[in-house]
Amino acid sequence: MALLDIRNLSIDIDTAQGKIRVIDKASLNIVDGSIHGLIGESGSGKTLITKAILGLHNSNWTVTADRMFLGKTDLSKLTHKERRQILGKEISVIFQEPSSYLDPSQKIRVQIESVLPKKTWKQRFRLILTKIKKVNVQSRRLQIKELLHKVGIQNDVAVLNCFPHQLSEGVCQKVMIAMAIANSPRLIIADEPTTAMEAVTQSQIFRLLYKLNQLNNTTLLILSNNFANTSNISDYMTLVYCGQTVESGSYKQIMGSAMHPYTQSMLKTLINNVQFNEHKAQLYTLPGNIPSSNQLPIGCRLGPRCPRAQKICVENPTLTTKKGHSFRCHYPTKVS
Amino acid sequence: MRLICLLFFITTLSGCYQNKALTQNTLIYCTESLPTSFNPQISHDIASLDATTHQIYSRLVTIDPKTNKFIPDLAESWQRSDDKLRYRFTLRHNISFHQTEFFKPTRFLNADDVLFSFNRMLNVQDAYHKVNKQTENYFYNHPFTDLLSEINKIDDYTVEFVLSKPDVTLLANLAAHYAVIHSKQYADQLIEQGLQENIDFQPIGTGPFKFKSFDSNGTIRYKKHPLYWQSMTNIENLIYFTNPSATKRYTKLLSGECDAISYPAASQLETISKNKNITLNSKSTANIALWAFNTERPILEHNQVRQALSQAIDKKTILQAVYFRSAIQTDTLLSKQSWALKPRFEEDLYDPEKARQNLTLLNYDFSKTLTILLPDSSDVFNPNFHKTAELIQANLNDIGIKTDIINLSGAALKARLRSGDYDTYLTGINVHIDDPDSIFRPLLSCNSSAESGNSSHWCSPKVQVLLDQSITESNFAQRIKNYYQIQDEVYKQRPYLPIAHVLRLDAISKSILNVEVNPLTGINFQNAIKQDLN
Amino acid sequence: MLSFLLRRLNLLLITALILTIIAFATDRIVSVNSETVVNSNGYIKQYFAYLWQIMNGDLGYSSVDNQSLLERGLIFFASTLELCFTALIFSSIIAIPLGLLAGLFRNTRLDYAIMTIAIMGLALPVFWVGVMAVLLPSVWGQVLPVDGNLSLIYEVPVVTGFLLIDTLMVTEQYELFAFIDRVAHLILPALVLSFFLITEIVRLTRHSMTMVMRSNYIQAAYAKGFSRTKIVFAHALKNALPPIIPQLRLQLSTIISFAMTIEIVFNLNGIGKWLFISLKTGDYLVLPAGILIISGFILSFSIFIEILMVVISPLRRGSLYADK
Amino acid sequence: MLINNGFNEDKIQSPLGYIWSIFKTKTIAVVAMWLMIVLIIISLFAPWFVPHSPLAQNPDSMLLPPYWVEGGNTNHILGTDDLGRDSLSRLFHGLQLTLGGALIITLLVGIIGMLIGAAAALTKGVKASVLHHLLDALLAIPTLLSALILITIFGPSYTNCLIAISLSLLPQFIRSSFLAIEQELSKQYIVAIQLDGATKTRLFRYGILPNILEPTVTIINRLFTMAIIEIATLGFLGFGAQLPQTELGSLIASSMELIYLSPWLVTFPGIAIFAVIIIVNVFSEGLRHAVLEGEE
Repeated sequence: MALLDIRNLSIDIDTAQGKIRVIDKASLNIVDGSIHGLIGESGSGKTLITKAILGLHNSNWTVTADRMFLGKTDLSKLTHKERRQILGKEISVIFQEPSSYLDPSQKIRVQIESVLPKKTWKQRFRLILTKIKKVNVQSRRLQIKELLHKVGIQNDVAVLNCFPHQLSEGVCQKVMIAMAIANSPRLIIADEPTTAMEAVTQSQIFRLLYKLNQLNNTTLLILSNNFANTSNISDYMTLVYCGQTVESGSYKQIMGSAMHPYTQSMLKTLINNVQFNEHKAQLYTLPGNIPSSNQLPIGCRLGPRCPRAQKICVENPTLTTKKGHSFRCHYPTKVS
Repeated sequence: MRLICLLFFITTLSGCYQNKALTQNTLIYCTESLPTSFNPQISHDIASLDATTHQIYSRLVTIDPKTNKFIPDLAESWQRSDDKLRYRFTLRHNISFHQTEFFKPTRFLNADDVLFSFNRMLNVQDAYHKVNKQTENYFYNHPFTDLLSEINKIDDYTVEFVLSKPDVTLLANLAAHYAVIHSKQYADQLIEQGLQENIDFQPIGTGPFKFKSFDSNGTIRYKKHPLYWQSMTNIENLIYFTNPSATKRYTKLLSGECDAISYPAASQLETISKNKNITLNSKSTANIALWAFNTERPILEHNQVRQALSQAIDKKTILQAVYFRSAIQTDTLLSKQSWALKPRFEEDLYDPEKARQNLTLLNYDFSKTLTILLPDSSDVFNPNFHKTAELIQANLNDIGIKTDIINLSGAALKARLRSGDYDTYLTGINVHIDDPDSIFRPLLSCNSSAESGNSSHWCSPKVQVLLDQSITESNFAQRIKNYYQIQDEVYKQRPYLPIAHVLRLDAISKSILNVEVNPLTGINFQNAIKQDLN
Repeated sequence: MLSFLLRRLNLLLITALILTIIAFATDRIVSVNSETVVNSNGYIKQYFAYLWQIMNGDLGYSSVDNQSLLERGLIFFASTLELCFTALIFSSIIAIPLGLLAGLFRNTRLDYAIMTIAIMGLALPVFWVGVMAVLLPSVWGQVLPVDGNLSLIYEVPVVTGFLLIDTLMVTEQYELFAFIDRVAHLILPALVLSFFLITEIVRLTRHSMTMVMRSNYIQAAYAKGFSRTKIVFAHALKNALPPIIPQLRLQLSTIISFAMTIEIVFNLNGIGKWLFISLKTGDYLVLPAGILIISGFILSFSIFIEILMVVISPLRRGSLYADK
Repeated sequence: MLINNGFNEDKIQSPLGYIWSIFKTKTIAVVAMWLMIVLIIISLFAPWFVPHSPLAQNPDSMLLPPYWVEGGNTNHILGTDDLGRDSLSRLFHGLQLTLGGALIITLLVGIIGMLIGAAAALTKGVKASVLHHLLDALLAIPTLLSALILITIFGPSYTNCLIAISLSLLPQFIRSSFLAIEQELSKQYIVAIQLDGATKTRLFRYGILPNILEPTVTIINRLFTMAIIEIATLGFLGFGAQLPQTELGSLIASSMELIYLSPWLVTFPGIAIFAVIIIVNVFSEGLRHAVLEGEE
C-alpha cells in the first residue's frame, strides 16, 4: 500500500527572468514500511520536492499536482493548522548539516522537550507537584533519556546540557533523528543525512536509519546524490534529473532492468567501480553539463546529453508503468 | 495606534508638568546676555545693569519715572549749601542689608557704607579700588573724579558730598546706576577672608531682591529680601536666564517658561503685538548703530570720500530689513532726547548717483576692495550685523565698489581692531549715562582705542580740546555750544555713519504687572506683581 | 574568562593611549592657537607630563571661568547620556516591534511601509526638526517645553549629574514635580534623537530577523509542525535580538554626535552645548577634555558590551577560548 | 502550460546587466534614480538654472511668501528672504554646496577608504594592528567632535568643513569596507584564487571587488547620507559655509530668527535636505535589493 502518493507534481518559481518550472511533473510513490531512495545530482530538485510535500514553500512558488496523498489525507488541500498537525507527528524530517538546523541559542534539552507531545493539564499539575514535593513521577527526563539511547547517544546528560555548536555533526544528526522519532511518525524524510560527514559517522547514521525502519516499521524517504551509498539500503528508488523524475522502481528493477538512459549511466558509474577497468581507461560519464536553472531544455531535460535522443525528445515523454516500475522515456531500452 | 497612544501620553503628561503652586511666586526673566559682574560700578553693559541696579541695590536718590524729578531713596532728604558746593544727605534708618549664606549683617545701613561705596571708585588708596582690575575700565571713576573733592561723614546717618566746583549734575550722578550703595561690613568680612574679588560676584545690597546663586549656564537666582523697606511684591523668586537666541526666548515666553524676555527679535515684533497675552514694552534709547570708517586707511583718508560713501548707503532699507520696527533712522550721534543735540534739518543722504559722481571726482580707486569688519554675534544696537553688512555691500556694489565682509568673534575681533587692519567696521555704542560725553568720548577721543570705541581711528585736536573743555565747563550754555561745535565737526568729517537709534524692547507676559524699564539703568522688578490669569 | 578579560583590557589600554596622544596633540595645537603656552620641553616629555595629569584626573581648567574641565565635562556628559538613554528606550519600544514585523513580513506592503518610515527618520536633519519644534508653543500653547534641561523654578543640587535621578532626590521639596518637569523637558529632544535611532534599530532588527527567519533551524521548526507564533517567540526572537546590541554599539559615536547637535538646538546643557559654547567663547581647551570624556566613555562602554554579550549569548562564548 | 518554449538562445546576461534588469523592475527606485540625476545636474549647473542671482537683493520685495500663498508672485516661486533675495535660487545654490560637497566627500572618502580598508584587510602583522588600534581610537571620537576639532584648528570655512568631514568619516568608512572585505576573504573561492597564486592586487580586483557590491552600496549610501547631514549640521552651527555662501544648513541658521515672520525660509531648505537624503536612500535601497536578488 502506498503511504505517500504523488503524481505529476510541478513547481514554478517566479524570478526576475520570468517563471521557471523547476520541478516538471514529478511522481513519487512510497510503499508503507519501506526505505525509498530519491536519488539525483545536487540541484536536481530533490529538496524542492520534499519542501512541496511538507508545504514549506515560499510565496513565489506555484505548486500543482494531480495527486498528493499521505495515506488518506490530501496534502495539497490542507489548511495551515491541519498541516501543522501532520508535520512532526506523521512526517518528520532530518536534514543535512544538522548543526545548522538546531537552534543555536537553546540547549539540546529544551529543543528535544519542545517536540515531545504536549503536556496535558494533568501532567502539568503533576510537574508542579514534583517541584514542590519531589514526587517521583515518570518524568520527561526519562523519556528524553530513552530517546537518546535509542539513537545511540550514551552520555545523554552531557549532551542535553550542550548548545548545538558544542557538538559534532554526527551527534547533532543523532539528536535530530531522536527529535524526528519522538512522536513515532509514519514517514521520516532524510534529506542527504550524511553529507559532509566522515565515513564512519556516515555508516553509523545509515545503520541507525536502517534499524529504525526494521524495528519500528517506520517508512523512510532518503534523499541522496550518492547512488552507490543509498542503493544499498533502499527497497525502492526514484531517480531525478533536473526536476524530472526519470525512473522509479524497486531495488531489483532499477539495478536489474533500468530502462532510462540516465539510470543506465548512473549504473554504469556504479558498475565501473565494482569491475576494474582497463588501465588508464576513462571513467564513464554522460557528455555535457547539467544545465543551469534558467537555461533548462524543453521536453525531456536529459535531451541534449542523451545518447538516444531524437527529434521527438523535445516533447515530454509520458509516464510508462509496468509492475510498479515506471519511467519517462521515448526510447526506453533495457541494457543487459 | 501606537502614535496616538504616545500623543495621548504626551499631552496628559505635559498638561500637568507645570506646577501652579510653584510658578505662582516665581518670575523668570529671559535675557540676551550674561552680566559681566554684579556690580554696576564696574560693569556698565545693559545685561549687568538689568541684573543688578534695581534688583540688588539702592541708591541715595532716584528719578521718578513719571515726573522725572529726583526723589529720595536711601537718603531721606538732602540740603544744598548756599555756595552750591556742599550737599548734605540724611540717611534713612533701619535699612537692612541682605542676609545670605555668605554674609549675615549685624547692623543697619549707615554713613560708613555710603562712604565705602563712593570711595571705592574715587579713592585710589582704597583697599578695593583695584579689586577685579577695574581701574582700566574707562567709566570706572570718570563721572565723579572731577566733580567731587571729598565725602565726609557727619554722623552715622548724615553724609556730606563736597564738590570741587558748583555742578548741578551731582544728583543725576547719584541717581545713575553706578552710585549704588554697598555694605562696608561685607567688604571688611571679605578682606578678612581674603576674598575681595567676591564683592562684585556675590553681591550684598539693600535692594528688593537678594542674590542667591549664579551658574555659568546662564541662570541667576534672586530671592525676595524680606526686610526691604519699601512696599513688597508677591514675587518670592526672581530668576534670570540667559539665552542668546531671540527666537528661543520668545518661544519660552510662549511656552510659559519665561515671564518676560529682553530684546525680542525685530522680526517678531509683529507677531508679538498681535499676541493678546503679551505686552510689548518699548523705550527709546541713545544706543546707536554705526558704520565706522577707518580714517587711517589711505583710501578713506579724505573726508569727501567718507561723505560720498555715506551717501551710497540706503538706510531706509536697512531699517526695514534689519530692525523692522525696533529702531529710528538717524544721521546724528545723539538721540532726539538729548539736550545737546544740535537741531538740524533731517536729510536722507541716500543718493547713489551723486555718490558715484563725487567719488569719480575725487579720483577714488574703484578697483580696490573695501573690507567690512563686523562682530559675529548680535548686539543691543544691531540685531543682525551680517545682514546690515550685506545690505551695505549691495549698496556699494551699485556704485561699483567691491567689498569683503569679515566676520570675527571674541579675541580674533579684538586683535583685528587693535591691528587696525580693516577699512570699515560695523559697530555701535551702548549709552549708560544720559550725557553727550558718554557717547562722544569713546567714539571721538584721541585717547580712546579702537577696542574701547574709536574704531574710526579719528583724532582731531580741535574736537579733543572741545571734549576736555566740556567736562569741566560749568556754564551749561557754553557746554551746549561746545557740543554743537563737535557735532558740526563730526558731520563734516564723517568718521562714522550713524545708522539708527535703537529702541529698548521687552516683551512681558500679561500676568506680570508693574515692570518698569529704564533705558539707562535697566529693568526694575521692585514693584512687579504676578497675577493668575486664569 | 580571565585571559579574555586581559586581552580586552590590553586592547582598551592601547586604544586609550592612542586617544591620549590625539588629545595631547589637540591640546598642543589649540594652545598654540590661543598663544598661552610657551614650553621649551620636548614633545615626548610634555606628553608624559600630560599623561600624568590625566591619570590624576586633571584635564585642565577652563580659560574662561577657571573651573575644572573634567568636573564640568562629566556633569554635562551625564545629561547627554540621559538624553541618549531616554531616546534609546523610546526608540527601542517603537522600533524593535516594527523591525521584527518588517523582517517577518519581508517584501510585503507592511515591510515597505515600515522601511519608508525608517528612512524618513534618517533623512530628517535633527537640527532642522529642532528648529521647527520652536514653532510648537505658538501652535500648542503651554504644552511642552522646547528648551532647556529643567524648568528654572526647581533648584536641584548636582549629586549624580543625572538629572532624572537628582530630581528624585529632591522630592521632599518639590514632590514629584521636578522629576515630571525633567521628563517633560526630555520628551521633545529624545523624540528627535529617536528618529535617527528608530531608523537604525528598525534596519538592524529587520536584517537580523530576516537572517534568522531564513536560517535552517527555523525551517526545521516549521518542519516540526510548530506554529508561526511559536517559532517567532521561541526561536526567532531569542536569536534575532542579541546581534542587534553589538551592531548598535558601533553606532554609539554617531548617536552621541546627533545628541550633541540636538543639545545645541534645544539648548540642553549637555556636552555638545558645552563644547559649542566654549568654542564660541574661545575656550579651546575643552576640546581635549571633550575627546577624553566622550571617547573614553565610548571605549569602555564598548568593552563592557562585549563582555556582556559573551556572558549572555551562548554563541559568543566561544570567543572566550579563542579568537575566531 | 510550458513556460520555457524554445531553447533559450539569449546570451547569458553579465552580472551587471542582470542586476540592471532587476533594478529596472523597481519603479520607485528608477524614479529615485532619475530624480537623483536631476539633482546632480542642478547642483553641477546651478548658476545656469536659477532665475535670479542668489545674492541679488531687492528692497522692494522682501520676505515674499511662496507664490501659492496670498501675497506671493510667480516671479519668486518660493518667495524671497529678508533682503529680497530669491529663495528658489538660494535653494539651488544651497544644493550645489550641500549635495556637491557630499558628492566630493563620498568620492574622496570612498576611494581612499576602500584602498586603506583593502590594504588593512590584505596585510597582516604590525602594519595591520597599528591601523586597527588607530581606527579603534578614531572611531571612538564622534564625527561632530572630530569635525569641530579640525575646524578649530583650520578655522571655519566651507572647504575646511569638507576636509574635516572627510577626515572624520574616513575611519568609519575604512572600518566598514575592511569588515566587508574581511568577510569576503574568509570565503572558499578566495582561497581558490589564492591557491592559484594570484597577487594581492589581482585578488582584490577579481576576487573581492565584484563580490562586495552589496555591502559597498550600503556603506557608500551611508557615507553619502552622513556627509550631507554633517555638512548641513556644521553649516547650521556656523562652523561650515560662511554667510554669503548659501549652504542649506547655514540658510536655515540665518533664517531662524525669521521663523515667526516667514517660516518658509526655514522650511524649504530642511525639506530640500530631507528630499535629497530620501531620494538617495530609495535609489540605493533599490540598487541593493537588485544586487541581492541578482546574487541569489
